[in-house]
Amino acid sequence: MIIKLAPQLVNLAATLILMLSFAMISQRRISSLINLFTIQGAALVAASILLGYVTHQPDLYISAALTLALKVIFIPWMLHRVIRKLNVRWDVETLINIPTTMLVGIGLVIFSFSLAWPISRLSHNLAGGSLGIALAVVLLSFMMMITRSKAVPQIIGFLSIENGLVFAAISVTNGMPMIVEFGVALDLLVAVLILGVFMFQIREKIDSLDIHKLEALKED
Amino acid sequence: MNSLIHPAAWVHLDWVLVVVLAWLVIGVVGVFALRRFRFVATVLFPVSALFSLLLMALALSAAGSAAEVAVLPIGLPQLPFHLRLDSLSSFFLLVIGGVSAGVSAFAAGYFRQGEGTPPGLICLEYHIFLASMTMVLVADDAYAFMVVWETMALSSFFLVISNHRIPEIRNAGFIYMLVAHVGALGILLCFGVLQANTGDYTFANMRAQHLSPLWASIAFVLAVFGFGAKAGILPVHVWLPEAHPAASSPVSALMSGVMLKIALYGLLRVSFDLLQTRIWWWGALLLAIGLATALFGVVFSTVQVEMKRLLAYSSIENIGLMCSGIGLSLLFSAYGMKTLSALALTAALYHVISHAFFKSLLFCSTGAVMHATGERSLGKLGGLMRYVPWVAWPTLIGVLACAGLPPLSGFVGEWLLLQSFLFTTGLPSSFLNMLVPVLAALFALVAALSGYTMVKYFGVIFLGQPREEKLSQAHDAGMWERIGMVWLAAACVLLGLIPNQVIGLIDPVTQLLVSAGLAHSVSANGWLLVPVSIERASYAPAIFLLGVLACFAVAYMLVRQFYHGRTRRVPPWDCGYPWQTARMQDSAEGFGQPIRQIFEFLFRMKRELPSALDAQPRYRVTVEDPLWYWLYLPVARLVERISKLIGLLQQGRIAVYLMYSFVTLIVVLMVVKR
Amino acid sequence: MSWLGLLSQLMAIVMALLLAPLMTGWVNQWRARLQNKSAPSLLQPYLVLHKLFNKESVLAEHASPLFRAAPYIVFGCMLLACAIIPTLSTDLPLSPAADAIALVGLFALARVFISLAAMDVGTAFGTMGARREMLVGFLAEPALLMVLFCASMVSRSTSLTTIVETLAHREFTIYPSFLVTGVAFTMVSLAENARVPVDNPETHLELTMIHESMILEYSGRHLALLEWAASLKLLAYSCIGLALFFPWGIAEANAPLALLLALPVLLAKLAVGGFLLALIETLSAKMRVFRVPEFLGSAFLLAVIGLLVNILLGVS
Amino acid sequence: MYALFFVLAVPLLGAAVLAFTGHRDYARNLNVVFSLSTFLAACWLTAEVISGGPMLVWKQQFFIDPLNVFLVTLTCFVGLTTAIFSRPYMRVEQDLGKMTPPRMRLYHSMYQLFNFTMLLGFTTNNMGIVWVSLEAATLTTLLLVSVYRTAASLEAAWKYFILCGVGIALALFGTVLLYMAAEKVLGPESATLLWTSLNAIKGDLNPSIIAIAFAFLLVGYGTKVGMVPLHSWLPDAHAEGPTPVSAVLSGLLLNMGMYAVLRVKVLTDGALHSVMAGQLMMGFGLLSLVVASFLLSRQKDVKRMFSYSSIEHMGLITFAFGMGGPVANFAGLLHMTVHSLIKSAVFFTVGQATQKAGTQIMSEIRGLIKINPTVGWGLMLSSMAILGMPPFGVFASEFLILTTAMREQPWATPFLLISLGVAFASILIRVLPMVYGETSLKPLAHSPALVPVFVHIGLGLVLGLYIPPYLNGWYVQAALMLGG
Repeated sequence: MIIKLAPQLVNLAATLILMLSFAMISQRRISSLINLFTIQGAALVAASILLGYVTHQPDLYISAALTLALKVIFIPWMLHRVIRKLNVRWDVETLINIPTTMLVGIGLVIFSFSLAWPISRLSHNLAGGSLGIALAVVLLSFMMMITRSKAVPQIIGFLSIENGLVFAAISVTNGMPMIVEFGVALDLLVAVLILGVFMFQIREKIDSLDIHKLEALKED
Repeated sequence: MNSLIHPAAWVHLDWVLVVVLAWLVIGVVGVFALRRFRFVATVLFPVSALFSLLLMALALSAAGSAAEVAVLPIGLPQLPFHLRLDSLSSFFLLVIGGVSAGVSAFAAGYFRQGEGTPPGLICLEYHIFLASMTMVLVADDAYAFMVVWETMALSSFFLVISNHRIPEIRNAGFIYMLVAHVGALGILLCFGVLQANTGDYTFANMRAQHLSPLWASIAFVLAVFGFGAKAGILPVHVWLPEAHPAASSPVSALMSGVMLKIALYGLLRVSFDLLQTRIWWWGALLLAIGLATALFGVVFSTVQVEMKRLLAYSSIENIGLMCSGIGLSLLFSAYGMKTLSALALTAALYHVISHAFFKSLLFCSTGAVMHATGERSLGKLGGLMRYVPWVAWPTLIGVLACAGLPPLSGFVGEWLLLQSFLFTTGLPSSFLNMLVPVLAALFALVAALSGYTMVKYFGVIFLGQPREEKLSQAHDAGMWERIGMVWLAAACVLLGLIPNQVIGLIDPVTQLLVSAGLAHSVSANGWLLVPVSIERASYAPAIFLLGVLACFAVAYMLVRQFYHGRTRRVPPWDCGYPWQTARMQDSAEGFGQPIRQIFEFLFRMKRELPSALDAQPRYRVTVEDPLWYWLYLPVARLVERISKLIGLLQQGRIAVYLMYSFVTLIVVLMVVKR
Repeated sequence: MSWLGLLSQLMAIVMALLLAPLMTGWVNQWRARLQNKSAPSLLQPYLVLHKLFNKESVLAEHASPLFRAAPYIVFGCMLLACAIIPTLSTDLPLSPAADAIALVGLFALARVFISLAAMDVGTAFGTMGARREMLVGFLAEPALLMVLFCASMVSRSTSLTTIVETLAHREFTIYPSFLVTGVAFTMVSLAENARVPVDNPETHLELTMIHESMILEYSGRHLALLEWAASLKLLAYSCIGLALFFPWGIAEANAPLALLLALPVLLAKLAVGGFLLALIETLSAKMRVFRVPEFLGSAFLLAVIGLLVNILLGVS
Repeated sequence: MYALFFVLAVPLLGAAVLAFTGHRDYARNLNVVFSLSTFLAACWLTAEVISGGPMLVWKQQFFIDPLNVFLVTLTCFVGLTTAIFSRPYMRVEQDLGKMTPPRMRLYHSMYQLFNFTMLLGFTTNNMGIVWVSLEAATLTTLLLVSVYRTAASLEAAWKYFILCGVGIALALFGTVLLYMAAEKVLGPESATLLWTSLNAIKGDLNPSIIAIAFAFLLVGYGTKVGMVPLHSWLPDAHAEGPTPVSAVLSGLLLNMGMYAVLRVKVLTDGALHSVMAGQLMMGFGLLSLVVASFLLSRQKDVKRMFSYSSIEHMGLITFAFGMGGPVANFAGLLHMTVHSLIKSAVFFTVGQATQKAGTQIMSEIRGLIKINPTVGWGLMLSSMAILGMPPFGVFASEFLILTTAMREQPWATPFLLISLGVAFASILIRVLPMVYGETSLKPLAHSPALVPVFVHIGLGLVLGLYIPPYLNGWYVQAALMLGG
């Protein structure tokens, strides 16, 4: 009966992910931002396990495991550590105020659905509508990167773009080829490590993680 | 090229390539003898002069013979260098050979050890310059043409800035290079039009294309812009008065004497040879531009106070005259009047070759004067005739030729051009018919004014009393300098005296371009130059000269016969003012003053008038080219402003950068969605 | 070329040489008469020339060979000019050597040389005169050229002889354009021959003189040659004028009788011309040098207008 | 086949080895040795391809075709010359105290790893791996750019990562869509993302998916190419890193982005049967050309200026490929080759100059020709070459591009004319006083290691006058494959 419920469940996960990214946009506190990101990752894991079970694809289990290890356990732990060390807890001044961002976000969701509609109609696998959601997640996180003025939220935004991608991958195409999955995961890991190091160094050079301090190089 | 093995079977083209190769070799040798100045000066340059003579001989023997083609195994894979030697090329080869022979000989005596580029390197650049100019003439596809064309620009650029310590010289080089490059882009686009989407860049293919009038006109305008930028027609002439004073004299002699003509060659090649259609307004346009340029150039050259600037502006004037000749010829041939078109073209080409010689002669003379005195400003020269006769007398010939006086070379071209102006009344368009007298009048005015300029040039430098004490120590030109200048002067006289033979050389060119020529009519009556018919017009420089000389001689002898030849030397009359000094002679500024007054509207003048109370009253007037302020500086400011605006896009805020990417993504998505 | 041609050519030259000073004398005499002065004798110029030739010529110490050669060259140019202008006959062997344009070139050549010679000594006056002379020249030459062009458009030729033949021996037609160009030509020739109102051959006032200031340094035979050349120039200009505007009476090829008749006709015409010149000089006042460009510029424009009229009214 | 193995294995090994020994003195030579052997392996590979034609090996995971074989060789070559150049350069940097031993270790091993990622990206057949290697290349260069650990370099690195990271992420989304489209045709098997199989069935790919995929891929990889307005990271990153890094960034990494875009364009054209992709690329190209050339005129920092010139040239290349057609594609490929040769040469000389002058501000660099004629002439000639003066190869490609554009896209020619003119003026007027002009610095004692510069300039010269037949053959075939 889970087979029967599967589409609904996947769509449920999808909606959850979308909702979470909206939540991220509205969230000011960095630590809870990280928690939201963790939950998003968890939802992603759930969705992929579900799809793997339904479509009998062991690959999806592996990718689920990768996601779990990376996005649910390692990265949140590291980010928490980072903000504890650098004690940046709040990200108050956003470029655009939150409500406006939400409105724009809704516009983006509509845009991405309209974009994905023709495709999802002709997609025959069970998670048809989820491409639009994935696209929406990507764009929303992108916007979050734009609006946030501290380094950590920017990275979280970047990572949740990654989430959107992975969700698209598993839901629309039942997982990329394994090798690609591994490559992506590896890159992500390295990237996060490097960025972690960077944040410490930027902090020590410019003694702030406020990225608006990073405006020395420009056309004058 | 197929018969490289046995030189017996070589055609002219192969020998031309040999000359080019020899020049390159000489240049490379010069690099190896980088600082051994004596060797470079007294061995390499004379040798290259010999090769120039060889080139000249080749051009003479190739004149009128059938076109020769060759393909070099270099270039783009689909497009190796195509070479072609037809009568048009060989005529201009004649110019290169003849002039460069004299200039190289002069250069052998000219270059000195000094600051800036070492002589060996100058030797390399100089010979690459010569070689590339030669290659331009034989190039037969767009790629080869552009490559050698830009090589010519590049080498001459390095020659111009060879004394690169001085910022002004660097700026001059910069302006020159910029104009040259933009012009080259224009030529590039012109070829892009001509190849008509066939992807085949050989000139043969371009000749075969038949373009729509619109495309043809675009090509023509691009060609006028591109080649005009090199030739120095209005309004892209600004580099010329900057670059010529900056360069060393032999270089400016080559640039002014030869390189400008190469640009005209390109114009002729495109508008008469590659373009099949001809439209009347092309000719009118070129005619108008040409005369405007000529007037502008001559008026400015009369008010210059610096030798080389004066000559540079006079070059602009002459280029204008040639352009008007070409334009007239286009006009005629657009209306299918072959003979008249040939007449105008002959006039233009005649002026090309004569200007090449006398202008390079004059530039060499400035070089010699600068060596003798170390002065380049007219205001500090004077009375040199007594100290440097070997410079003065050839210069006098050059000056008379440049002033367009009979029986020297400059007059023939102008005479022919005036003739073709006279016959313009046959044009079907009444408007043009009305226009022509005005243009002819303008032309006559220009010719007369150039006389004014030349009198100023020669009079102020060589005549009168030395304006500085040190001038009396001026030393005369060395042997090589003398050889070079005498050669060029002789050419001026010869070109003036045997017009028929020269026209015989030009005839194949006009036959090729407008399929008509003057040879048959001039060859009919020996010493008389008769363009059309003896009733219409005739001119015999030789008899003319004989007449003047005969009167001279007879008068001289009769005076000696009936009277006496006694003379007494006394100090000149001091006009009742015994304290006058050499500085009180009329200055160069003073000589140009009437023209400054008459053509005031053309100039941008700054006057400093002394007040009655000044302790040391000082009068200064500077004349500037208004086009800087009307055209160039505004453009520069515009670029400045635009780039400021664009700079605002990039203020270092990463969020904004991300926004760019975001918006771009959205926009692209919208584009692909529909 | 026939013997007759050779003869007429010789006659033209000799006539010019002999007649030129007489013409000058004639003009001076009439001018004196018109100004109620006691006139010098007609032969005065000859005497002056003779005197000058006898004097030794005094040269500035640093005068270059150019300075000494210039008078001969100028003289030669003027003589050649007189030789190619159809004065008595249109059958001149020399005339094909130089057409109207070359004639202008010839005058220019002389002008350039005398200016250079004037600059040679390097006194303030010489250069000033040279500058003014060139100023006059660069406006007068084109004007003269335009006048000649107007005639050559009528006759479809720039060769002087052909022009005269067509003008003289075609059936009589009135060319309105000639009215305009005639005026222009008169103005030009006044300027070219250093006459009032442009210049004054008598004056030695520094500020006004042009021609005189150029030959200031000359003396003796050189001065004589220059004076003679000046009067030759006057004759040449008058002959051009007569040939263009009153060409009747000039003999054609192989017409000996006409040739004999031509001389008196020419003399008569010259006499009238000279008188008119004197009259003009008397009636007009010398103008400032700065005005000269305007004067000549208007002459230039008149000539161009003449050309336009020619085209407008359609040349037959 | 073995050749390919070596091409990939050697730099990887080098990275591993240098990760431990990179701080030693002999490490600089070791670096050269590894690059040299990579280059030799590449030559071997090239020889195999010349003899055997295109190869498809290891379960089709890797393949060499005319489009990438010359890029592989070029990458190895520039990698080698850059290593040679960096040998003395980095020593001086170490003496100046800008580099510490650990940084040297990082630098060397990352340099080799960067080469590896480049080569992997060029040789792989899997669009997914192309993405992975591009991301990896970004990360390695990230470390290289920030190696000085100055505030400016960190800022540059941060922007570099954020912008490129996002761009790359978008590209991944595009890849996912591509996969989805392919899966509908091929079914879910591992061969689905292989370019060869995609290329085989590109006609049947679903247009609407491919269109969106192309949008993402273009924006994503376009960020790496440095198309305006996605270029903002490029000048910072190029200006702040060590000069050898700037050389490889401008010379190689941009090429790789362009390569990815080209692969995608082929599929898109095949699927859409429209010129949409081409028009988009033309638009981006022209925009980059104009904006970059106008920004050129405002630069004070020499490396920044030349990185803008890289943007300008990439714009020209993009425009050429956008125009399509055999001639324009040929020109684009040629331009890619010559640009990376000449531009790296420019950076070499600039590196010497800045190191000697101790600053990157152009107004403070003067009279190089007096300090050392080799440096002076190197800068003069390489600038002339990059400005498209013949007989250097850049001119050849610009010639083809402009002449084609004049008839294919006449509307674009005014922009081309203006921006090329502005770029010419801006660079020349700054290079002249740097090369000539008066200087207070005393002449350079040791002769600088500028052999690479003149090798590069010489090659650029050769390519302007003579293109070897097999290289030409590759260009022609690749141009045909790119269609248009």
